[in-house]
Amino acid sequence: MNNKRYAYYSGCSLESTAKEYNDSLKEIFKVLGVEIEEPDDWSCCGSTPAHTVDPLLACALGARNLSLIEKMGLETVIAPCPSCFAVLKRAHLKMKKDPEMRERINELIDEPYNLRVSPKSALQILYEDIPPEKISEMAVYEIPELKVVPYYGCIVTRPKEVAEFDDPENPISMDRILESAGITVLDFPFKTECCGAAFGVVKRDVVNKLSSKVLSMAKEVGANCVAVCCPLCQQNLDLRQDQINSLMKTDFKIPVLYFSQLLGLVFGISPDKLGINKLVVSAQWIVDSLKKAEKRGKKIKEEPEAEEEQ
Amino acid sequence: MSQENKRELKIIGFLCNWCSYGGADTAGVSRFKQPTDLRIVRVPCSGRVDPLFVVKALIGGADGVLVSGCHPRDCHYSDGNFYARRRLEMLKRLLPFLGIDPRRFRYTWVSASEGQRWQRVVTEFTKLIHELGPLHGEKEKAFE
Amino acid sequence: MNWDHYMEKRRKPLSEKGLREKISQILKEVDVVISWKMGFDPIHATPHFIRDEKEIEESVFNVFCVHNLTTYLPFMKEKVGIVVKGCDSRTLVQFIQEGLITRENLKIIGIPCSGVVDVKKIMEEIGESPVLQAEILDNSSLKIRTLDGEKFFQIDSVLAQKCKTCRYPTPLIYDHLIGEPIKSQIGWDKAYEDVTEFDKKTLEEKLSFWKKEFEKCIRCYACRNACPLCVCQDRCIAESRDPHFVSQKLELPEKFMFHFIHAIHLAGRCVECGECERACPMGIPVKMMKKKINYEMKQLFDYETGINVDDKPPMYTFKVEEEKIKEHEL
Amino acid sequence: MRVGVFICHCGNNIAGTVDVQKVAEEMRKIPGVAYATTYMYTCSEPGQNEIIEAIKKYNLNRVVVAACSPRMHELTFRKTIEKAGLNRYFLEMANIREHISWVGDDRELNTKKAIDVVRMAIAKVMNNKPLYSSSFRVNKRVLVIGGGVAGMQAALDCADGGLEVVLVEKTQSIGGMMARLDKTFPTIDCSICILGPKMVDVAQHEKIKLYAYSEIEDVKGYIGNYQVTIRKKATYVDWKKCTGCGLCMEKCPSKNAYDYFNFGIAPTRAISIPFPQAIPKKAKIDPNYCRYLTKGKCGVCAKICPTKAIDYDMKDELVVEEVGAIIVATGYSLMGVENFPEYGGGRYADVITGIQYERILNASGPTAGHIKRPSDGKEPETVVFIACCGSRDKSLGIPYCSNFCCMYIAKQAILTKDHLPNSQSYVFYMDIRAPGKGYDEFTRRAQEEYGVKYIRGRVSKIYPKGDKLIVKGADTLLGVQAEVEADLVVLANAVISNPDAAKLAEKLRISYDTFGFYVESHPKLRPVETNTSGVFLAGACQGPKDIPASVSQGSAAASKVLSLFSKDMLESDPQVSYVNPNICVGCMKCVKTCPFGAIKEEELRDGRKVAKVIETVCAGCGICTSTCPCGAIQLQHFTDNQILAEVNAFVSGK
Repeated sequence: MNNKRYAYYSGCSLESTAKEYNDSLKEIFKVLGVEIEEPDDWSCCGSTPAHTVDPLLACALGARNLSLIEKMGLETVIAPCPSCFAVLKRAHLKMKKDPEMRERINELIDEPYNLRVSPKSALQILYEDIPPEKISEMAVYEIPELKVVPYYGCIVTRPKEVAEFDDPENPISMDRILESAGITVLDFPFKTECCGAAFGVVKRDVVNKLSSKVLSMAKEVGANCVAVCCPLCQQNLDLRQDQINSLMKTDFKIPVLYFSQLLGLVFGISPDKLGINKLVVSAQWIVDSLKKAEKRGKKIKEEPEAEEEQ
Repeated sequence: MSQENKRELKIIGFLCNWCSYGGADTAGVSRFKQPTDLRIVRVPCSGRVDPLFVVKALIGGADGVLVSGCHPRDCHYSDGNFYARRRLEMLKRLLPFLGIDPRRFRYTWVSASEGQRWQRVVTEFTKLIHELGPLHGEKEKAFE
Repeated sequence: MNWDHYMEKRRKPLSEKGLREKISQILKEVDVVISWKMGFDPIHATPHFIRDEKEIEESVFNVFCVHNLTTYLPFMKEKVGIVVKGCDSRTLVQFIQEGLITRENLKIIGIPCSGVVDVKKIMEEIGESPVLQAEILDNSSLKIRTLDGEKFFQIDSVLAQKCKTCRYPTPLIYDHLIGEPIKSQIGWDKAYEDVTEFDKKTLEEKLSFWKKEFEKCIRCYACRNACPLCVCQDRCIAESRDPHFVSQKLELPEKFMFHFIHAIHLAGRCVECGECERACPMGIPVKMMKKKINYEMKQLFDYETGINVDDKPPMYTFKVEEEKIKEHEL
Repeated sequence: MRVGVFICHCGNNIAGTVDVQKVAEEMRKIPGVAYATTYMYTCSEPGQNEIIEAIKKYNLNRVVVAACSPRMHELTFRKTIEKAGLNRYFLEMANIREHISWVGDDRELNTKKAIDVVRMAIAKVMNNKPLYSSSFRVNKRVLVIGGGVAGMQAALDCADGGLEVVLVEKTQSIGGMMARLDKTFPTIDCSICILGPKMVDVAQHEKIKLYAYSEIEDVKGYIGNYQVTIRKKATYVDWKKCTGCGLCMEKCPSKNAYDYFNFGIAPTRAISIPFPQAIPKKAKIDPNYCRYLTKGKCGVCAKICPTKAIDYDMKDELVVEEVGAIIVATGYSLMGVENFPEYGGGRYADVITGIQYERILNASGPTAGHIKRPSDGKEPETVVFIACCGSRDKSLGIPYCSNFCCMYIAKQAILTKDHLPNSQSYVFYMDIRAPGKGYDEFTRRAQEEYGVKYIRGRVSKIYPKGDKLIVKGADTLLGVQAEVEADLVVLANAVISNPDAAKLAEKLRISYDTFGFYVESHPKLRPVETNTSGVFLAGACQGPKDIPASVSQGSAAASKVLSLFSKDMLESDPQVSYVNPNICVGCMKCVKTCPFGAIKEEELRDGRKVAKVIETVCAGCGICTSTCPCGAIQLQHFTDNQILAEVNAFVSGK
């Protein structure tokens, strides 16, 4: 795991609405010694629209980016946005399973893709490649009041055949990661319930209904914070929380943070660097209640030393 | 179907009575269509198939030979296909040394319930033999 | 190719005296001792069955002792003493593996061998004229006197083919060893170079090669009769009507069939003693097919014939999981 | 040689795509063929008579029937020609239906193929020799594997028929799944009340020898003469001394042993008797939980046992039983809940399986028949049943229907109402499968009289909310989402084969399907036979089955054995290997390779050693024949010459 470099495909969301996801991930990667490299000239993954209009196009868009990464000589690409991840992985699998498809796609893109890259979500990297001890070692702060429910959203672990990671119905990777950072995680039945996703644009009320369910369940189980790993989920739960409140006659005030932001905080990274201030529902109280963890009162290192093999 | 590709090649198959012959029956009962080149010889067990039968067929005028038995561990006589596997593998590796394309001889396993697999085996093997073309010329045979 | 061991051997010639002493010693324990003696002329040795003390004097060992004497052993009822070269001893091991002989009834005199000559090669040189005397000079060359005068040969130049790639010059199994053991420097791949080289040819080339060779075959069955591992002897399916695998026609298909029969019946059994080739009057490389199978036996089952008495011939056993055999998909 | 060829139209099955007349013409041209004809249905009585008359009229001495698969009708036609005075092995069949007319559309090519195939059959039949079966003694004892209701039925029927029965049961007590049930559908009569007496009969029947807590180690031999090695697993209690008083069970300090009988719905003691009606009613120690066997100290049971039956050093014991036939009735297993993460995958205490609920309903179960939910012992008001958990679900690799869930769900829903009049049950189902006698009426009663709410649709998720479980699903009839707040959820988890089913099958040399269920010899006409003569099937080991079906199969298997044993001698199949001593050179390679040890070395008077086949042991695989270098040992009816004749007839034919 030492000196293993990953390609990093941020995708459009992380350049815009989910900038804080991008920033916070890069920050914690620094701390955990995960070396990343972004491909030049990467293009849109096609996201939802592409595969709804033309499967070939959707596959080609994914394949194009994969072939770029292949050229970089890296075998793993981190795609933090579940949608990007799904598209890349799908393209990879489709071409792997169907030689004809591979030929047709490779004709479409300028550089052929030879299936040498495996796309993974940010969760998967932290769960499989980083030893939990490493994470807890780096977590030098703690937030005793914090009670988090992990919200995975619909596609980071599904469908099983594509994700090939964690349990599709009851994922636990984010739980474990946060726990190893000393954060209190509550069992959450709605880990993979639908938040309404892109319907926010066309059918606001649907999203509000669905998202409110997620939030109320979070409240139900006694959480005061939701951890997410998907820009769209974050947007629906955070940005639309007021909408929801007004429409559903509720009064949620639950901060919705990317799991990477939470990790960043307990790692002792400054809130600004983690883009905490970009959240719509303020997470100030979390920042305020940060305090040095007694048991491991180490100083935060600028450069993490080589960590032991897992 | 044009007269041209109606031209059949001589393919002979040795099938064990308990699994593969049953599999071929199952394929029939389920009406799984297959090319017509293959002629089936019924034997009790793939272990009964003497490698020399295969040689005899190839030298005597067959263009392809197929042997099919029960899947390993599932032999009606418990060990027959284990012996078959060794002997037929030996033969498959000897054939090219004598200048006979080893692809003309195939051994495989098909169970009595695998009608579909049987259809696949016959179709693909026949296709392959047609790609390889006749082993024996119209007039003179390969070994004359 | 490494010839060291032949050189080394030449420095200390084998004492036939020692051999004869051993023979007379074991003759007390067995009914008959099989050895070699000079044949109808000095360059031909012939099997020598010794039942009486005074026959011992005739027994010899030299570069003309080409025969694999073990051929006589299977189904011999009496207690036998036998003299074997390294290559011959592999036959004994194979016999024991297959339960064709019982070790107890056997006394083995082993002779580390530095190779025998290919008498045919010499005959080609000297032609028809009768041989009066053959002499080995400083263990490296041969002086042969015929009616038409003398001819000299370097032994290496007339060495039998199999000896050039001999991996077991010293017998693998024996009760008494005459002389110093000899080591072979020849690796397994080296010994099978001829097979791998030939296999590189195209299918067409190979087929036409065998067509050409088998064309010569007159189905005299000399190769089969000389083969120590051929258990069927006169009940060969190449000659029988029941089962009727092959007709008596002297056409190519029948010839192919016969050689397939011989090779396949020897699968994982042939010890490459080369008697078949030596016996073939038409000079057909009949050993090749069997060597090829042996090559595959090594690849598939890491099995080498006639080496270890506890091995099981691969065609008469199996593993539930065969590591090296994978299902052939189309 | 006068061969008669009879080509069957099989209605249109063959004649539809094969020009049978042309085939007949071609055959007439073959030297040695004295007569060739076609017939509409050769297997029909007139069809068979046709053959018999032709044999007489044209004094034929060989017969080829070109029709369906020999696996179908070979025996039929063998008997036919026997009636006409020919040896039954002078028959060959050419399979021109399954292998030709049904798999090819091209009439011309089919006909060509048929001509070849019949020619091959003729070539073979000309090499056929008359064979005569010899007979051998039958050991009239039967082994029954599995003490569930099917096995017990089989054992009792055989024993009542006068046969000695060896009954081997894997667990501590016979009774199987049925012993765990509370009531049975559709009559709601108490399961153990009807099973108990049967169990006692088994225990008391002087002809039945019961091995409880034992397993099959190895099976040797053949029909009529099997040697079966049975492993008697160590119970650490000497059953000769144990009276089943149960004192040890009360006193045992290790209170958290897994209760296999109750499917872990509640813990049991390390030493236990599974249930009050257990047969044999003997205690057994679970070595994984026994303090003495794990930690080396305790020994309470040993101290208090009045008969000093405890033996901590007990070891497994192997015994050999000789039998003539075997009935396999090993039953089924159930899919684990970990396969349903969307339903909690075992995380929610109040999501249980159908069989666990049976135990809760059962008066002798851990709750003494009071419906209390596991988590807090509360009586549930709303109970949700989910059908097809795993069954008919390709994603879990189970395309088949588990057969009896629909019925037991209805039963359990009715019982729930009986126990708790104020409760309300819901059933999520895909289809209701109630084809049995009185079954559909029963499911209707559940709905109409007991007000069970049936919702057609799958459940997508179960999640806890407070002390309730929210069951989220679809109602496909109303086309709406359905949500039920449940106190208890019962999953009808799929019926699967036993984990060790394949291993046993390999020991018995019977075949099993991809799901591990044993394969019968013919799906319709030979439902309890296997392809291995002498081995029969009963109950759910062949596929999911309810009690009536299992019982009838048990009886069916028993009747098969009884009719098999009605003869003192069995006819051995003459299709066995034969050694020609004049050819055999005595290399004994055949002896080495025979899987059945059916070949022995024999010394002739001239002192020559040759191989000899023990006919009754030889199974007729022919491995020896392909091993023998000189063709001295020939598998009768599949000799080298017969097979070579077929090969030549095809390859050399233009």
